[in-house]
Amino acid sequence: MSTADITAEHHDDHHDHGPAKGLSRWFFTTNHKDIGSMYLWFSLAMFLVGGSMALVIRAELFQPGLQLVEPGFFNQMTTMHGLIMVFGAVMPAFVGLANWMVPMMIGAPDMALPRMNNWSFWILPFAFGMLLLTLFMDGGAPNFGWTFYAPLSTTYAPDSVTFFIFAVHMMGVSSIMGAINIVATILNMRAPGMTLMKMPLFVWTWLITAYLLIAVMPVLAGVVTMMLMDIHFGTSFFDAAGGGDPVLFQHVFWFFGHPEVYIMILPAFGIVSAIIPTFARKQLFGYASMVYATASIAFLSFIVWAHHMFTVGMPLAGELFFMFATMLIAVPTGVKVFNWIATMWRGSMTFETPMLFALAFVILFTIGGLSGLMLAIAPADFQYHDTYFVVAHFHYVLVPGAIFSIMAAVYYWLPKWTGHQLNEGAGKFHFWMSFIGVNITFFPMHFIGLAGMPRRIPDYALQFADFNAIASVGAFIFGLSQLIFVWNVIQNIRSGKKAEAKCWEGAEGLEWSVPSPAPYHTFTTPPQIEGAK
Amino acid sequence: METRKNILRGSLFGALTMPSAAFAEWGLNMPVGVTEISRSVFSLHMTIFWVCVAIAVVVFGVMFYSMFHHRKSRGAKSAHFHENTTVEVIWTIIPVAILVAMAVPSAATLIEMYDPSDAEIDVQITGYQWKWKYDYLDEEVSFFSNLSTSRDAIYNAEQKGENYLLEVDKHLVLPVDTKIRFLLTANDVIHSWWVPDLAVKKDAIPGFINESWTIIEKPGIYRGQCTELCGKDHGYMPVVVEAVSKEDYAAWVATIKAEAAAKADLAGKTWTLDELMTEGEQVYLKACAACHMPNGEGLPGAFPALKNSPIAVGDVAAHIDIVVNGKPGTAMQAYKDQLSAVEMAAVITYERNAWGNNTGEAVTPNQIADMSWDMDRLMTVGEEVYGKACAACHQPNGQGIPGAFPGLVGTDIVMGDIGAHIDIVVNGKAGSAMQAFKDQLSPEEIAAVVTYERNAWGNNVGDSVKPSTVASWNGGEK
Amino acid sequence: MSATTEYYVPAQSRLPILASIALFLMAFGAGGMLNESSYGGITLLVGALAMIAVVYTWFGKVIEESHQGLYSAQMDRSFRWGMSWFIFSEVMFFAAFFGTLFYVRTFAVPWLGGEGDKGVSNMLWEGFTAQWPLMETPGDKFSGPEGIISPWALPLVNTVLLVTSSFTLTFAHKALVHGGTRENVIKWMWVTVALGVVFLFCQGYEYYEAYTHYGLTLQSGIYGATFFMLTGFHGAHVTLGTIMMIIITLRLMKGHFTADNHFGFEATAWYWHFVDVVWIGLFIFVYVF
Amino acid sequence: MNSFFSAMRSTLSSFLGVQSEKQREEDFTNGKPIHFIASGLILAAAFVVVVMLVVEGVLALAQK
Repeated sequence: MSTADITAEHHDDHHDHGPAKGLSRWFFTTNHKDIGSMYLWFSLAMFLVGGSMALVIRAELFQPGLQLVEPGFFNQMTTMHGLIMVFGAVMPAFVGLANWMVPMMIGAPDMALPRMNNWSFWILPFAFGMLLLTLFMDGGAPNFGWTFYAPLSTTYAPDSVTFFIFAVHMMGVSSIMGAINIVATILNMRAPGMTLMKMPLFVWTWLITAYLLIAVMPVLAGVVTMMLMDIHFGTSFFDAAGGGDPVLFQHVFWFFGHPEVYIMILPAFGIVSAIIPTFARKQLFGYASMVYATASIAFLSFIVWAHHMFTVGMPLAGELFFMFATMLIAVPTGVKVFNWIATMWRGSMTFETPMLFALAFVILFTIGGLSGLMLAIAPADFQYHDTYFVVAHFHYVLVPGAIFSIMAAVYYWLPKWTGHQLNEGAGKFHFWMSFIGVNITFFPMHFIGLAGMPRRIPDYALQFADFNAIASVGAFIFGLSQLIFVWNVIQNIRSGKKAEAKCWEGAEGLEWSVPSPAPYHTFTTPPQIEGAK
Repeated sequence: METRKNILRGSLFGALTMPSAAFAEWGLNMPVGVTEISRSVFSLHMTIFWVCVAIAVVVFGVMFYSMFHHRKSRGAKSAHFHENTTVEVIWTIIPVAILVAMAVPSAATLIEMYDPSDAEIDVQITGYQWKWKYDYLDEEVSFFSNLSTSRDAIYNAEQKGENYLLEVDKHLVLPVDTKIRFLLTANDVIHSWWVPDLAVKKDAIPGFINESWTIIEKPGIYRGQCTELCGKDHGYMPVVVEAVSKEDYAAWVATIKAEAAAKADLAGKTWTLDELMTEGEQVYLKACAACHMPNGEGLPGAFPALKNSPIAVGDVAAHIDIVVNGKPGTAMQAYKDQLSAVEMAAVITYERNAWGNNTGEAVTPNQIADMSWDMDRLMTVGEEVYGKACAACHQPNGQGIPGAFPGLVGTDIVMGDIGAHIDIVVNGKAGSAMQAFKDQLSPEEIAAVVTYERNAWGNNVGDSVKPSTVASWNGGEK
Repeated sequence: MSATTEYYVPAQSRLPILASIALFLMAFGAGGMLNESSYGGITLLVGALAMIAVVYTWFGKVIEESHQGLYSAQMDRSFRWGMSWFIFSEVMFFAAFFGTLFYVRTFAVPWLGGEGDKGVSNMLWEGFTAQWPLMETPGDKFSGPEGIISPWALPLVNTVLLVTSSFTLTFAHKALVHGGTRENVIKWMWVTVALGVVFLFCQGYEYYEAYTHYGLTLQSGIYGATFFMLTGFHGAHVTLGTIMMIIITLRLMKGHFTADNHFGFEATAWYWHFVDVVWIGLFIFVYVF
Repeated sequence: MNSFFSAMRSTLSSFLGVQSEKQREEDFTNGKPIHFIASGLILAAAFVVVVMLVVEGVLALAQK
């Protein structure tokens, strides 16, 4: 490594240089905006890959019987779809948004640890490259579901599980470093006067999300390590013959997994809390209670994990504890929804693309939240568990929840990134196609679930046929409409009317005080913060 | 009366959620079911559902009102309020109250579900990849239940029947109005046993037992499926419960026991290669084809091929061993608990002769039966048989009574040629007190006692006799 | 609140992507090796060497930048936040294994032995009774250990060693901050390193004893599995901590670190104290109870 | 000590997600972070204990 990287001129004006030319800009960058962009592009690529897998699944499920793929491959598709969407699409998208926006929102020159930031990103393409490589290995890719319950994922797994385990380790390393960077940035890099309670909610939600990541990603690393030991070193963590317990896997996994699902929704709360006030032209209602509710949801997420396992035969006391604790999550979540609606109340609303996505988020996420409340009722959950009702529930919170919030965020901040005004026509077309597609896909799943269709099956009994066909049609509408999004983003980068610094009338916050597109380096000297947040 | 009210309430809720009769056929909602528990669950489900609907109507109502009236295009000017502690307290307390109201009946139902005491019938349910095994613990009745939908139906080569994927070869038959306790476990990976109409869903965990129970109130056939991803054919392991009257249940138990006895007799019959091949193909398609594929080519990397494989064309003993005992640490199960000796013999014969394997070897049920007779078992049973049939003359310590009955310790007959030893026990020794035991003892007993004699009292020859050798004994010529 | 001095944002660097490639080679090689493929070992080796080179260069660069005075007090705080949250993540990693130990002891083993809510499971394991340490496993697939390590022999010695090392490390720290001589700092550091090395030696000997004399192995059921998982990962952390301290001591000998600027020293010290605390937990829950 | 109890009060209200703007200003001008962290941990543990007691209570009722 040459030491020429550091030169004397950096002392004088090292923030003035623009981006490097060519590929080296992306490989070697330390700039939070470049890294944010890479995260977002990576996430988009994974979204399309994972989405294609979903379309394979939906195509097979269009009719009863086996038409396109064999059951073994079908299981690989459901597993990879889940893993890629969770770890490759949603999480990197939020990290990308944090990279772009957090320093700009708090008036920092960059992330706290810029080189480590680039490392966090570059691990991901390799980790997912390795994961995707398993598709071509003997025995195929992981086929035990994204929750990889032992012993299906240990004793009975294909050889490729070893690579899956190491890929998860790499993702964990990346996430933990990314989260540490965000925590350090938020706690240490705020401009003078940017007190904690003046931070935009997106920053707050990310701070709490980062804590969740640091707390639970190591637990995931722990559980996959135990799997590795059971597979290759003869331990008996998940084997009763040696005194272990397959259910132990599920406890450790969901201790990670439940906070993980909040990792995928808390930043979405922050995004929506930025967008709704902008387009309602009214200050966010109940800022403080929003912060507290987020913290409270994060805390509760650590003591409800076993509601994913009501049917494993826990002792009654455990069952009751997790049922009561889970039901309580409805309270802070409700507070958030009520606050958003109170923000709209007596506002002066307009409905640009970001707002449409944000409003759809509020409605559809609430539907997902309500079905979540139904799932919390343990006796009823015995009937819902592992059916399409659950599939409907978590897709409602993740697709029109997490994914719509990401779309909303991209549309909201795209002018700031590219310097071009949004193509509202294409944006709205994309929104309506997605909105219709999502509902056609996932709403019928509630019914097939209640009627008794288990999840993760490649073929089903005849009474589920009609709704499955509808869901498959919806999936293709939703999937194809994402191409409009891709087209729209690329068009916006290449051309479009010049956007102003504050391109949305009602927008507030430091990011709107810098020109559009945002200069390569922002806030090399800290801005002065006014009293308002 | 209470029951009727519940049904009424259930159907009322049902009617409200089913806009038309056609939808009812599609099954839009959770089934009300045929047990008290399933009705409580259904009513919990509908209550919470309507609570959610009510919340949604209020919340979205306010939201849509606001979206319509507080639009900029209608000239709305934004207000400036951004907090109101009273409202916030109210919308915190109301959800808490609703939740507490929901928690009470939920906890009550849950507690009831967790009480399997006083059951009249215990059924152990074991999940296998990919079938269920049912053991009626009080009746010594035990059988496997396999999917009976044909591969052709699955691959769209023939019309799909009404119960496509929800039909099995053997139903779990249960009496109505009887408390039945289920003991759930699994042989390989985690499965989950679910019958919606009974509102019973419980995971079957390998190495552990979960309890559940039901009292079915109405005769009928209730179908469900495995609900925990358990590998390739997770979608192909349905559950079918047939609830019958108590009398019919007793009759069914008697029939199935008679069938089992008849099947045991089949093992003694002489099987030709052709018969074994015909039977073997049936068994193969049911028990093996899911992994090793109907053409014997397996799935590369996941399940090995049998066509031309070292196991299927190599040493027959190794082949029998892997089928009988499975291969620990892999998906290959031990079939000794799942298939009868006849079925295993047939399927091994089939595998050794199908798809061009053509070894020409037929494996007999007796060879399979031998597998369960290892040295320990031969010695244990042998000692017992010896005490009953031989000790009177040859004495318990094998020393015999000099001049009357020869000793068996270190003598030629027990230390020397094994054929001669078998022969003297089977056919006796003409002109002596040594009887022919072939009519008194079963081949298994003879094999055991010969083995015992050759290894007890310091004889320690180390060899053993298999029952099949004895059964086919025709005077020493092999 | 942040200082007004300018924050140092490093220019482009090749290190992150090289580190990613090295990590990938290590992971891919390790996976290949465990699956018994021919390329596995060599790929892992290349990856590991590349990683060592990258880490060496990276730290070298940070030290160099620090010496050039590019880092402000704010940067120092960033490093501190980074290190403390990294240690927290390590705590959670161990928490997963401690959780496993508690779960197995409180629930799984008693259930298998016929006690508690799921005691009916004992039907499947006739003759198995719950006990801890688990000397007889429920199934034949695993055979239990013949003996276990007594806490009052080597483990107690190890406890004394590690606790003492925490003190000697603090003496070194005090000497550095409160104007002790550099020789004094270095002396206490070498003592600490020596204690760490002796600990590792004892631990290695204990493993040797466990494998050869007690039949206590990774394969001897859940007792062996949790024992080696917890003590093994702890041992790996002690190894890393010892290496870090050797490097810090060598840097001290080269004249690095001052009374007010010694983040590298402190980070290592934090890490060492964390490793020490984990050991106390291990000693109590793995060995004694 | 007084400020510790006021931190407890604020943490409790944060658990409910309701807090007035005035009290919040007060917290962030006069509160000490350590008090909030301590009270957060204490109340979190207390919360878990309360839910466990409720479960015990329900089970005791069910036994009758």
